[in-house]
Amino acid sequence: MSNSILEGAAAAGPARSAAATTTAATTTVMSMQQALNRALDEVLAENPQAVIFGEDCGRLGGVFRITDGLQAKHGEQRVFDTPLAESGILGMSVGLAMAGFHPIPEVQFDGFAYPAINQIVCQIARMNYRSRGTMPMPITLRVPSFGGIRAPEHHGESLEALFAHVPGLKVVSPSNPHEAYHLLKYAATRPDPVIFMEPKSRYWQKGDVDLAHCDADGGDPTGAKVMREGRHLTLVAWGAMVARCLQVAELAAEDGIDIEVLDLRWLKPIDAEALAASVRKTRRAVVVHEAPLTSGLGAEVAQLITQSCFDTLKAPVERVTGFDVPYPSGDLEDEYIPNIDRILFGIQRVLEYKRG
Amino acid sequence: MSNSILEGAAAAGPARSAAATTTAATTTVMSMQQALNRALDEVLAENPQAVIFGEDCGRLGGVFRITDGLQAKHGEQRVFDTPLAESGILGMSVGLAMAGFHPIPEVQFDGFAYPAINQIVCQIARMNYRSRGTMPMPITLRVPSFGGIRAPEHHGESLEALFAHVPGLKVVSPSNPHEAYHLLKYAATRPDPVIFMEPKSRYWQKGDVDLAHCDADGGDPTGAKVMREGRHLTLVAWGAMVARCLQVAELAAEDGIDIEVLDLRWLKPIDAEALAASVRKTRRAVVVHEAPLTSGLGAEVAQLITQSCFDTLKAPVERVTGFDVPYPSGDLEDEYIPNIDRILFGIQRVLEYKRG
Amino acid sequence: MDTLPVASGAGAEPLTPAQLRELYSLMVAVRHLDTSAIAWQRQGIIPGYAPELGQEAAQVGSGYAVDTTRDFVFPTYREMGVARTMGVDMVAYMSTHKATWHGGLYNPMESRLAPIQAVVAGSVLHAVGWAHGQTLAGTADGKLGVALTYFGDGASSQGDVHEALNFAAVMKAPVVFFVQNNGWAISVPTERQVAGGSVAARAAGYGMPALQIDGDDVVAVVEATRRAFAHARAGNGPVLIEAMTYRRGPHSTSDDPGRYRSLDEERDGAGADPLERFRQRLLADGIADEAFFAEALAAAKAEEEQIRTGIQALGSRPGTEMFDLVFQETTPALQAQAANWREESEHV
Amino acid sequence: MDTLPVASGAGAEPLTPAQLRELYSLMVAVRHLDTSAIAWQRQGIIPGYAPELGQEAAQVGSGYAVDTTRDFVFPTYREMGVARTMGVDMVAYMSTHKATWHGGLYNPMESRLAPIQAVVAGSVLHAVGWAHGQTLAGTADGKLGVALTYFGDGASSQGDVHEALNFAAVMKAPVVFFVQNNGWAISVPTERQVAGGSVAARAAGYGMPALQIDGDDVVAVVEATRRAFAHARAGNGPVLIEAMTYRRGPHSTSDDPGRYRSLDEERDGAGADPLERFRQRLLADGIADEAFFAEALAAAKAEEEQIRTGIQALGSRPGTEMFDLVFQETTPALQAQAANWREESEHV
Ligand SMILES: Cc1ncc(C[n+]2csc(CCOP(=O)(O)OP(=O)(O)O)c2C)c(N)n1
Ligand SMILES: Cc1ncc(C[n+]2csc(CCOP(=O)(O)OP(=O)(O)O)c2C)c(N)n1
Ligand SMILES: [Mg+2]
Ligand SMILES: [Mg+2]
Repeated sequence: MSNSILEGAAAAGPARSAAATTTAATTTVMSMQQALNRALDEVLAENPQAVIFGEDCGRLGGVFRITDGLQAKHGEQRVFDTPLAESGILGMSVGLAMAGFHPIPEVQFDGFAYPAINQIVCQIARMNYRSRGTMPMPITLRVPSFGGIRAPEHHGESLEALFAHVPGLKVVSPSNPHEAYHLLKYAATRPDPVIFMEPKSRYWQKGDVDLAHCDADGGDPTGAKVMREGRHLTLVAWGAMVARCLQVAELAAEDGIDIEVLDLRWLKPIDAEALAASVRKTRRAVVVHEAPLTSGLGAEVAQLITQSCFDTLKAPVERVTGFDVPYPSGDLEDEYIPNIDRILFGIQRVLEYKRG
Repeated sequence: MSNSILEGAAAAGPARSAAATTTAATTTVMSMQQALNRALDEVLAENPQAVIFGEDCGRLGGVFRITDGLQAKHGEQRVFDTPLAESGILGMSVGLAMAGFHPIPEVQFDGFAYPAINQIVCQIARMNYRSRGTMPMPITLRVPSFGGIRAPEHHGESLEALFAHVPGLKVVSPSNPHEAYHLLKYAATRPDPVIFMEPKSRYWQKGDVDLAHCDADGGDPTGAKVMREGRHLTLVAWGAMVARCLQVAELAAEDGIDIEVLDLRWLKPIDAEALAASVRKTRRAVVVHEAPLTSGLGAEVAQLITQSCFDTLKAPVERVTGFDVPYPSGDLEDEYIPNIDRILFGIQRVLEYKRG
Repeated sequence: MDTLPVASGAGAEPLTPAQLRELYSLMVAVRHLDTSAIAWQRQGIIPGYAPELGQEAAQVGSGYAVDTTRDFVFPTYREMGVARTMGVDMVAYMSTHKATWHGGLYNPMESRLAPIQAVVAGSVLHAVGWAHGQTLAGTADGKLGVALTYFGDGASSQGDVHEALNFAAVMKAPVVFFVQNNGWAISVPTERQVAGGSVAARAAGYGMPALQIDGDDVVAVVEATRRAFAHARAGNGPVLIEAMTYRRGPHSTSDDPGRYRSLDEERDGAGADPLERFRQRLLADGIADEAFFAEALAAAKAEEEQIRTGIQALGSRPGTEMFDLVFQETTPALQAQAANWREESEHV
Repeated sequence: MDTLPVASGAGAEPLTPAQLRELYSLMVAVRHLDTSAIAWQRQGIIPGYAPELGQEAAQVGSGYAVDTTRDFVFPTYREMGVARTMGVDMVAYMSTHKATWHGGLYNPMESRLAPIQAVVAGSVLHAVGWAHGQTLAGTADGKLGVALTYFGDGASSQGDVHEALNFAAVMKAPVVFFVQNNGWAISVPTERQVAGGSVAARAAGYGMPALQIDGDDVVAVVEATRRAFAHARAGNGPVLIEAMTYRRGPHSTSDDPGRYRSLDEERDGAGADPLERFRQRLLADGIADEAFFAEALAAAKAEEEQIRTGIQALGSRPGTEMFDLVFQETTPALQAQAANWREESEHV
């Protein structure tokens, strides 16, 4: 996973150029922001029906610059600003989809998806069903998500449990630039609505991106992905927590504990088989997420693991998550988001579990 | 549990009269609609700051008649109709709470809570925290909930997993008239926001109501409640599914299977101790809910049980729930809502589970 | 309240006698089907229904202006008359009231009628998005497809309506917002719902032309809607029409209007029956005679019978559709649930 | 756009020279604190800030009309000038920009200023509810407490604003909707945000009086707000004021306006500096002199220093508050989480 060889090339690299430039050397270093930007650029180039819109997406390029330069390149018809109203943005997406477009709306921050929940749950998620498959909703909703950037209130929410519970939605979250590039390109070409949750604390982290294919098998990036193999315990995570879990695994390795890190990637549908395969081997699991504990997606993951691995499990699946409290301000963020220590404590509880 | 003795009295009974009429004979037969109506009547009489409002709550008495007669009795200042806008209703509740009132808003149907989610999640649930405890939000939101009445689209939703995930909310659902009366009176006198989910398919079912106290111990109705004791397996349910689980338990008893039925009542906070106590005894559990499976509250319940009873459990906790599909129309409702057969299959899977 | 520039209303020739008779036939067909549906409900043929009694002129008149080769219509749950006027398969339409399928069994893309919408104000924004799509797609002949979206006086209180009006006006989207102000939102009268008293009056605040019209005069409705369509079609942006009418029946078959309005109030509020008004006018103008009216009614009855037969013949939908129609690309989890469901229901 | 009946504006005597000087002092204090906060951010004292440069007249002028013994104010994230004018503890207020506590550390009930609100249009409905509460509670002297709610041109697009305007007007609630139209919502200019071009123009559609005023003229702002308060206080219902101003700075310290507007555009759009305008007027009218201005600036500087010292002294909040402040009545589950957190953070 050495980035250094290509680092120089990437600095002057083609992060904002169009899709057609795939060369023999398909691996490059990008930040997640660059990878997402490039994916959108290519989607616009490849699909004339794709349109991007939202608050400040156009001229400004989005508050996180994910749509940077896209309006200038593809025109104001393809990439445009809307008035400041999230229900309006998502409601409009339904109509655009009916008119044959592939809308790629943005909600500026996770916490501002709530005003659009009615349109997302009652309309976008159900229209294919309601219309008996005659009105597909190929809508890719980008939501800068999760915490970790010391942001103002409502700028650090984790809505995956809510979205994953809604029939008719698919939900995905990338953990690094490589995943971001591929998962966004994949999501934005699907005929069904996909909520694309971008871990905003990782936007500026760089990493290798192999533009040619996402997974080793070259197939569609549809399931979970083992980011680190291990024998003693499976850490399940998504979004920004994957990198943290990889750090934890490194630390644990120093103590001779060999941890497998599974990037769930798709939060709906969840790859139950990957969970089973990993935990059948490791016999222990900890699931980590930023969202509050109660009724979080960790419960679903834990229950799926317990269902498939009940006989092999050495200890109940442990959850290390945010607390059942409003997302806090400033320094308290470090207490709220699962930190390395808390994840290690969770691992310890599982490893030390004794049947009584 | 014989209703027949008091049936006559109840027909001419005091279901809509004020609170002060408690007599020596404190048990009466009421429908859940009557019990809720009476609870609200008493709350209005006992707390001059309580106000009830929503769409068609006033003159009409609500589409389910839960507020029937309350405007005529307590006046248009205490019970009033609002314009047709759920975000408006909940947003207004925040201001009324700040002004010292105890708002008891109604959302006409579960599916129409979605337009108010922004106000519920970002404002009502957080205001006590945001204001450092200086602006409590004693708001009791009544939501006619769940399916089972062959209603039009959006009239049969189960939002408990969403609400339970939101820090700052409490969530409760009654399963029969007795619980309805007491839980509503309790909820509507709390200083914190409570989402009160009324199982609309049970509104017209009658049952004994002991007006004097809710639980045998005479304490506050704060935790879960064993509705039927049993030794072989614990069925966990809430709302309308409790009655169905009791039916199932009767059927299972014919086969010599002795089932304990636990009415969870509070969906947030969940009574983890009651779950543990029951399953420590029965060593097997099935959780039943109407909401879709994935990321439903059943996952949380199952995981809480697994955490506390990992060593005693004979089989993984089973979930019998709605499917991950939009709530269907007409006859398909019977396929979607956990029916007796599906619950029995779930029980069978648990009972027949063999460690392998 | 007529703030629509007259110039832009050009091209709308007066209705021909044949067209006027057609409008009458449509209104009779709708009236007959509507009142029959209430009877169906009483007879247990359908579990529920939301009648549009008294709104036939507003619905038939507005639906009549639609060009189904290029426009798209976004109804609520009460636009049976619009569907009928547009030529939608009425068994497929009425199936929603049989509780066969939420949204109806008709093909919305082919019918140019979006699925029946149960969320108040739910589809108003969809119309704006669809209309903006027409602008983005462009037009060879300078004539845009127009989105026609319906909502009620009650729905006008929803935030989504405001967002839709603003989006449409900012983007100059070809939308006609057609408000049927029928005086009631279930039990709440317009005066306690619509501050200021008029939905049409809101349009000016968005720089949007508006027409407040007699919604019980079918000719006035056709003419207003045509003017609005011409305006939007030419790329001049959205128009709002507020058709003043009256919900003569209950909100739905499970409503009891006696709890919130008296029969006297109903009679005063409703005014003259739009169907009878139109009949008198056709008679007075010598455009139709009793024979024609009798024929129209007979046709309406025959039609109703056919639809009823179709509705009665409708079985339940197969349970597999619950799973198969959720996505275009299904998921392993959903397939597993479907398999599980199949297994458990076959056991039984 | 002045649709507020003149009669109802009675009782607002002209501002006295002392009051005019007080207004100036407030504006200088606000300007100085505001520009200092940007410096604080650059120096790492606070992580971020949303400047109100150019909106001092609108904020000080409107806040000046508040009677903190009976009114209640609902700010956004940009009403520092209102808070200062109302006499809120400014260390407690600015603490939100230190990321000490979302909403600020001041006591909103005692300050009569709702917590700082980060959801655009989030608290507009709260104002309506609070105001309706005043109507319900009644008043002994015929004078109602008034809710003053702030929002921007961008926020005006949100559905909640429409619902609030309609609710307030239907219920005749004593609310003053104070819109600061500062030309921008982050990168989107008013002309692509507010269809029709004016938020004040929306009010007529609700039968609500409105004033569109020069928001950079502090005297005009005070007078308009007082008129609106008098109207609402007397039970005549809500009023909307649109104060035309300009966001001279970036949206926040992390914004880069160079990406969406040129310096020339900024200069043209902003017009004359409201503080300088007021200074010239006071000079011309002989109400204040250079000595007074120098004194006011010195006081502002001293004040800013004190606030900065207070902000720098602010530590982090203890983690237990995360758990203790969620509910009035805590829950076993939350207590268990708190215990777990305490244990794990003490281990470290
Ligand atoms: C968002 C939402 N809230 C509440 C309801 C319940 N409901 C159904 S129809 C109705 C009244 C609608 O009144 P109006 O818009 O005037 O239409 P009308 O029924 O008069 O045709 C209400 C409150 C709903 N369907 N959707
Ligand atoms: C519901 C919601 N959506 C988006 C945002 C992100 N956001 C913060 S401020 C802002 C622009 C607000 O513009 P305006 O209302 O004009 O107020 P101003 O910033 O000019 O004072 C946006 C889009 C938000 N805070 N809340
Ligand atoms: Mg109506
Ligand atoms: Mg602005």
